[in-house]
Amino acid sequence: MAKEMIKPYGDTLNDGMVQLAFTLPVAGGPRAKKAAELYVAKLNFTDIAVSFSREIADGFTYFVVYAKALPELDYSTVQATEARVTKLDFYRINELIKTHINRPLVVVGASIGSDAHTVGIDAIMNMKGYNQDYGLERYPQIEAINMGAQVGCEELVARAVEVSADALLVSQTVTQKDVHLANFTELIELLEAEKIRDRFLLVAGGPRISNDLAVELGYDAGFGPGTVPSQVASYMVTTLLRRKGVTGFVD
Amino acid sequence: MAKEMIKPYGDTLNDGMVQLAFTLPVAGGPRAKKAAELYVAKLNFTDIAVSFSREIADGFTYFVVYAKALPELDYSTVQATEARVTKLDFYRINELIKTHINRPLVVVGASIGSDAHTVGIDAIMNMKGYNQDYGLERYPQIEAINMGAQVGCEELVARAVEVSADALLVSQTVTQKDVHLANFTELIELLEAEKIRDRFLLVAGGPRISNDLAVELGYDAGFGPGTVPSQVASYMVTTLLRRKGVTGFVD
Amino acid sequence: MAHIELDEKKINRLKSLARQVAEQVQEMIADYSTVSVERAVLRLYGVDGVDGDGTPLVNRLVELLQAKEMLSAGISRYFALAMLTSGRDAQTTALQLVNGDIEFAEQGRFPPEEISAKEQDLALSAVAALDATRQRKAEKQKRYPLGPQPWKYVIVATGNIYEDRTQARAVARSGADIIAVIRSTAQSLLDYIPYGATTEGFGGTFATQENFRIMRAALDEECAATGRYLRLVNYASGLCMAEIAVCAALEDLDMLLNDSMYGILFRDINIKRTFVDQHFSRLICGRAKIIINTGEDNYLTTSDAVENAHTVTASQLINEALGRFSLLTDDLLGLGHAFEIDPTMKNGFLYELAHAQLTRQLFPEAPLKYMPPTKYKSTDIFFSHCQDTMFNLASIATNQGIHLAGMLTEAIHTPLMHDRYQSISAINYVFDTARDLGSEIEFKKDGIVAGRARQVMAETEAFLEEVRVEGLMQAIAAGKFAGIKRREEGGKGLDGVFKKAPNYSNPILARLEKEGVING
Amino acid sequence: MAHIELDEKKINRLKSLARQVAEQVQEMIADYSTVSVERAVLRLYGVDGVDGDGTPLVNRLVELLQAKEMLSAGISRYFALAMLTSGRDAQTTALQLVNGDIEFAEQGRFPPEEISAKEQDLALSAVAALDATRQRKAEKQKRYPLGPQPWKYVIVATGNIYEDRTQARAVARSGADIIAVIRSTAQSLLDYIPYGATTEGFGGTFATQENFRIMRAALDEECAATGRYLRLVNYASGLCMAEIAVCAALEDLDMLLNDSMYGILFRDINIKRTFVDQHFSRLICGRAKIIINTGEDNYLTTSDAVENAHTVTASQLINEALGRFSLLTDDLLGLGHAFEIDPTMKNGFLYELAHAQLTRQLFPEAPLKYMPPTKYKSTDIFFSHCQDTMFNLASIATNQGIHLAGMLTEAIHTPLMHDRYQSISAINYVFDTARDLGSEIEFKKDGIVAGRARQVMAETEAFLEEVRVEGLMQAIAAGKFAGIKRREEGGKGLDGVFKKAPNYSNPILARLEKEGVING
Ligand code: B12
Ligand code: B12
Ligand SMILES: Cc1ncc(COP(=O)(O)O)c(C=O)c1O
Ligand SMILES: Cc1ncc(COP(=O)(O)O)c(C=O)c1O
Repeated sequence: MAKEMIKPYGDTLNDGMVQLAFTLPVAGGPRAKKAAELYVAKLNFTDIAVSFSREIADGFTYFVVYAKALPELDYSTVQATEARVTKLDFYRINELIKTHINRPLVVVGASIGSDAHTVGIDAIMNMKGYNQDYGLERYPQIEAINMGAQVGCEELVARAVEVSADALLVSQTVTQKDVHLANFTELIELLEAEKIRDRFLLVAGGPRISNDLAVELGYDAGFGPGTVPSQVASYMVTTLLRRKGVTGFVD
Repeated sequence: MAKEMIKPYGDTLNDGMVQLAFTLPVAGGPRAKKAAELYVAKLNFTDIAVSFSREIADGFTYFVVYAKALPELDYSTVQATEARVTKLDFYRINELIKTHINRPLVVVGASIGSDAHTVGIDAIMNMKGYNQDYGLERYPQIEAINMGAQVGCEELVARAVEVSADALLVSQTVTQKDVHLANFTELIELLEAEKIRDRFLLVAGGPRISNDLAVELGYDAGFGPGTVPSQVASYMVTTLLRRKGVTGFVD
Repeated sequence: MAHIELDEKKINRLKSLARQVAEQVQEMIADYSTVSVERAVLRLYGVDGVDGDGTPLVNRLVELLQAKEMLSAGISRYFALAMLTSGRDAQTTALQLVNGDIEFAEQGRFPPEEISAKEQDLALSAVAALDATRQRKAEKQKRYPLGPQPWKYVIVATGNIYEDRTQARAVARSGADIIAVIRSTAQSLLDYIPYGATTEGFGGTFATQENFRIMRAALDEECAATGRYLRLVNYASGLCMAEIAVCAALEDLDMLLNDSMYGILFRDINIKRTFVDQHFSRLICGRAKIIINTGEDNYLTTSDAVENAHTVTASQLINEALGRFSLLTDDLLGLGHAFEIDPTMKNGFLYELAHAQLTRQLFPEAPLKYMPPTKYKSTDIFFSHCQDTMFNLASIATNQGIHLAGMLTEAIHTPLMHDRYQSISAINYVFDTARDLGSEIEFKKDGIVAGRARQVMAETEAFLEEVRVEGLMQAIAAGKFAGIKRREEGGKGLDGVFKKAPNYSNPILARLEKEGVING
Repeated sequence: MAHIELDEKKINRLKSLARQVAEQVQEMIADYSTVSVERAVLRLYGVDGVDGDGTPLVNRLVELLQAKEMLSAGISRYFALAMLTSGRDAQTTALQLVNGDIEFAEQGRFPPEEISAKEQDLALSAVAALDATRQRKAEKQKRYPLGPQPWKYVIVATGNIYEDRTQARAVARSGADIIAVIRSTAQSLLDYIPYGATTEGFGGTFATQENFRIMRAALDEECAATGRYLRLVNYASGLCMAEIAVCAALEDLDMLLNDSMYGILFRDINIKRTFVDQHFSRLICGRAKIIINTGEDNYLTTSDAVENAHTVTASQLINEALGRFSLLTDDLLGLGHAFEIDPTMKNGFLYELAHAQLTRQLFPEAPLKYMPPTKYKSTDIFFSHCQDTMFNLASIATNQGIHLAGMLTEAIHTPLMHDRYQSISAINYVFDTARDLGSEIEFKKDGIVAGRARQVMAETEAFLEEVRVEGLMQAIAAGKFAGIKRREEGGKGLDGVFKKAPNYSNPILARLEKEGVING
């Protein structure tokens, strides 16, 4: 494949222009500014302009810097996955479930661990939905069980087994100290320990979730900011149908 | 000297937290985000979070990123000069000139080249001054000649010779394509060609000027944003007195 | 001050409806006490510290009494007797009780009058401690004057009290008036107060008496350095509401998050538990002059800020009415509201002005707590900074009291040191450049702003009417607040609630209620 | 709309003073022409292109005539005769003249009536060209409607017309209404218009007819893509004011920087030269429906925005009065002002509102051009973004016409692509969220805002009174504007000014003046 070298763009192709802002644990003054310049040089920049500096606390100085980044990136080598979603609408989704699965899909959702944020999972599951897109509870062919927030992994798995869920929807909002990774992993390990990982479609979501990250953690798919319910429903139904070997359902 | 390793500070010492923002010449989407992440990795960062991305023009995507910088800088090795200024006040400066030089100091100022910005040089020279600090024109012991902006180097030098100036104050505001460096250098070269560089105290100033930069370019001193006239006057008088061998004038 | 023409009669009607709602609650409160109230009494009597497992002695003592099924009379009398028995101070007595050296008993070798007298002694010095903190703070505020309202309120949330201290000092220098140490997540669900200095919090730092002390000491130094009084805030809401109020009072805190319904709705804490704890905690706040901050902003993180504006107003009125029963004066009522309308809504800012101005006019003397945009904050920090700028303007234009600093990184992470710096710079700019905007403008009589304010009032009236008819607890059970349903007999901490026996004794409560509002 | 109570009589007095000042100037204008006016005539007659040295043919022709000391009669008649002589079109005739194949002559073999008829023919099609651009633009605006005011005006300034085009397309997509291509520094001092597409500008891109064409073509595509009409702006002020107006008209530009005094004060261009060029250029703008943008903002980059607010108002009034003499209607008067008060000034925002609202009320029908903060912009881009947010609010609250987008990097560099994105996002947010704020608020009768507006009016009156007594040119010579002194016989371009001979002929000027305002 042809190389496709890129650099940041300010007002001229490949000028490399980047804005940075950070604090160094040093008192303000010319030496601090110099330190900022030298530090940014270590980050592979040239033409470093320390536009603004201010001592914002005893012994801490804040900087706004513009500089030109040196590295190039070969964009032709960059790959990123997105959950394979053939976007279907509300009616088509219900119809597909009805025709090909013959019973409502059972979906259990929760925000796990100590995470108390429900707005994200609610956006996907509640009747009302998100951004003018109905939530899963509104789908006649989906039985949506929203367990809310601060749900322990055992609790979630127990419920999933109890209702013979087709899919688990797991939300994580708090990411401080990477707690979301720990929580996601805990759930996978629990499912694997109980040898029931493969029973469910596992879907992760939250403001810092990408499909790549979710797949890396062992989930089937991941959805980030701005996701609407029909995307998730489309993903679930098309994936389950594909697994059943049903094809040709997309016009 | 003991090493003093520093890194940027977000909320924990040495966490390395830096904010970046830039545009890449690629269309928006997960691949663009991935590219931003990979690019920032090339800049020596880890824990890269692409907080925001948006395609802001066909084929151009803008990113706001938080990431942790890896390099450390040994602050004990960082040096920066500042124009050696013993800060004196209006009265003391006039008195020193009167007692030790016995005639008014002659100072010629200008914004050189095609630069039309006068506010900076005016702030230093005009009566009114800057930030509640009188301008050089107000000093009874200073004869301040402000030639304004868009002054050619020849013109400035001719005037300086004509009035036997003690000091030249040169301002540069426009820095696009490094035109300020070219202009500053042109002046120095002209003075050297005419072998009169040493006749004058050469002072540079402007929003992107630091003392280090000025000295590097062959000037005696440089002053940046926020400079007030008395700083410049203090610098001139103390330097000239030192050169004359007068000492002990500072209490 | 900016002004909207509102019907005084309608305002009075709202206040009277809220009073009636609160009255019903207050009747219930009179009949109950909780483990947390009893532990608070012990703390005020001088019991502190933890056992080998880190369980606070006050918890151990209450459990001992509970085990003996003697708690319904309150712990005061038994503890006074135990002190007489041990002949030692409260702390030593507590240790002896926990170690089994002595035991709680119905009757010892001391006559009832002597026990009562001991109780009164203890209560007297407990209340004296509350008076002392009030006076110390007044002193400090004389030396280091308070800035003008809106006061700039900034959070620190590193999880480590020592890092918090560094951050607090930084932001004090850039001009903040109030520092809030955000609590480690879900501390409100702990049925005890952790002990000592802590360095491992989660999204925040544990509220402990020692952490309070460390931070207050640092801020006292900053007062001296900056010449301005710096207020310190923490969180009371939760299972330990009353006890945290005690710790806060003892350590000279200035404000506490203390809402009558937050715990019920957002933490599923039992209704009775919350109301009973709340009353005692507020009596303490009132006496120690701790401003309470209520949590109406929380409604808008889950519900729509336009659709549900009236629930915010209703909750403010109920918080005020209940506050009155707990002897809180207007200057201590940091009633909450928030700037949470979708930024893409046409004329959203006019609606924000209407809501903020309505709150201002309904509670003209209260130091209103105004929360910045959070839910619709962009991860584009520059855009987010604009949102905060408009919030800052709404705040100064409508003359709010306690201004929570919006953070440009709200949608990304807990604030970094320079995020706070940016926030304070922006606030200072807007507050100065538009300082008297509020007193310059009038809203058109039949404009969008005035119309919206009147509409919210009308919706609030209808809503409170319903709540009054059903009763507050039934209304909560029916999900009328924030769409969350909580049953009277459900929720956490119910097992810590008990009906007072006829011989129930809590001389601190009695004294605070009887003495009424004390100033000076 | 927001409103300040102002005395109608005082407003009328200001307008009448300004008219008197302008009258004196206009009398002088009638007696003179300039090389630039003559070159503009040639351009409208159809002469374009440059010689081997890059000198425009129009400059060569005027110089030829000047060398023969025949210019005082105007070039029109001589050129018409030359065309009759060559029997070819204007461009070929021009080339023949430059190559010496034919010569300018007093009298050829054609009778005076035939020459006059030729002149009238040429003038007729010149004016038809101006009518055609007006109609083309009207057509486009019917297909692609204009957005509501304030219109978002964004600059591009890379120096390279092709990069500018990329940047312009980007910002058109994010919602800008107007794109201005900033001119290479000090182009106003060039006594000719550079030719062709250019890629090496300095702080901006050269104004050339080809550059205009390239950019207009790109924006036409964006109109189709976005369904909104996108206006294109460039700069007329300077030694080629009239000629640039011609090029702009021919290429369907929508706005031109065109101030009656900018060149005099800020570029030291001769006073007469400026006024004479300005009149002809504005006649062209009026006929081609090009909105002019005046440059009052420039006063405040060197003088204090509070102290010198009245010089801004006075200049607006003069620009308006002179504009009237050049047949500019209200809808073409983009009178300038700026948000340049020191951000640390207490209640500075109230003063800004007063200035903006005063301007609004003095010129209720004009599409006022409102400039963002620049001088006090911080290099802290976050703080700078707040300043712009407040500017955006002042603009929507006082209903400005042409809103120049403030850039968060103003104090650092010419805008990068994402700086513009941020700027437009912030404007869109504020304009939407506070869309009807202006019609919601009234300023208190005796408040700071109203008082300030009245004070500026009073200062303006006193100032204009002085100017009227001395005469505008003497006032300028005395340094009354921006503290800059310019003598009537000083400044650049004086040698290009000449007194019209009795037989002076400029049928375009005559026709435009005679036909008056033409719409449709
Ligand atoms: C509302 C809110 C709260 C509310 C939550 C109310 C509730 N019932 O949810 C309250 C006030 C209770 C709260 C509390 C706390 N919060 Co909070 N909160 C927020 C806030 C303002 C908005 C979050 C939100 O609702 N977004 C809107 C939804 C729709 O977006 P979303 O979650 O991204 O969801 C979308 C997608 O991600 C996706 N999605 C999400 N989940 C899922 C799941 C699946 C399966 C799928 C397919 C998709 C999907 O689809 C959704 C729709 O598109 C954010 C700041 C912000 N603006 O982001 C802070 C924020 C998330 N909170 C934060 C913190 C620290 C806390 C506390 C820990 C603070 C404290 N010490 O008390 C507490 C405790 C919470 C806890 N234990 O978890 C931090 C997290 C920092 C970090 N990165 O770790 C933030 C970023 C604020 C900050 N800057 O400090 N919070
Ligand atoms: C005012 C202004 C103008 C005015 C100038 C009026 C005048 N008579 O000076 C006008 C409108 C004419 C103008 C024109 C242009 N400007 Co201009 N202008 C500015 C503006 C808004 C403020 C500059 C200012 O006055 N600062 C205030 C003074 C007090 O600060 P200062 O200069 O830093 O001076 C202090 C110190 O640096 C120091 N100092 C300065 N000089 C000296 C000298 C000595 C000896 C010493 C000791 C100290 C010293 O002391 C001073 C006091 O503390 C800046 C943006 C900004 N906010 O900075 C753009 C800016 C400087 N301009 C810019 C540009 C591009 C232009 C133009 C080229 C645009 C165009 N294409 O037409 C033109 C042409 C100018 C030219 N040929 O040079 C750019 C420069 C970009 C760059 N980095 O290269 C800026 C940054 C705007 C932008 N973001 O695009 N401009
Ligand atoms: C009134 C009130 N109390 C307490 C809290 C938070 O406490 P916790 O997270 O421990 O429940 C909040 C949250 O914002 C609040 O508004
Ligand atoms: C009215 C007017 N014309 C022209 C210009 C700039 O043109 P130049 O830099 O070529 O003088 C400006 C600058 O802002 C202006 O305000």
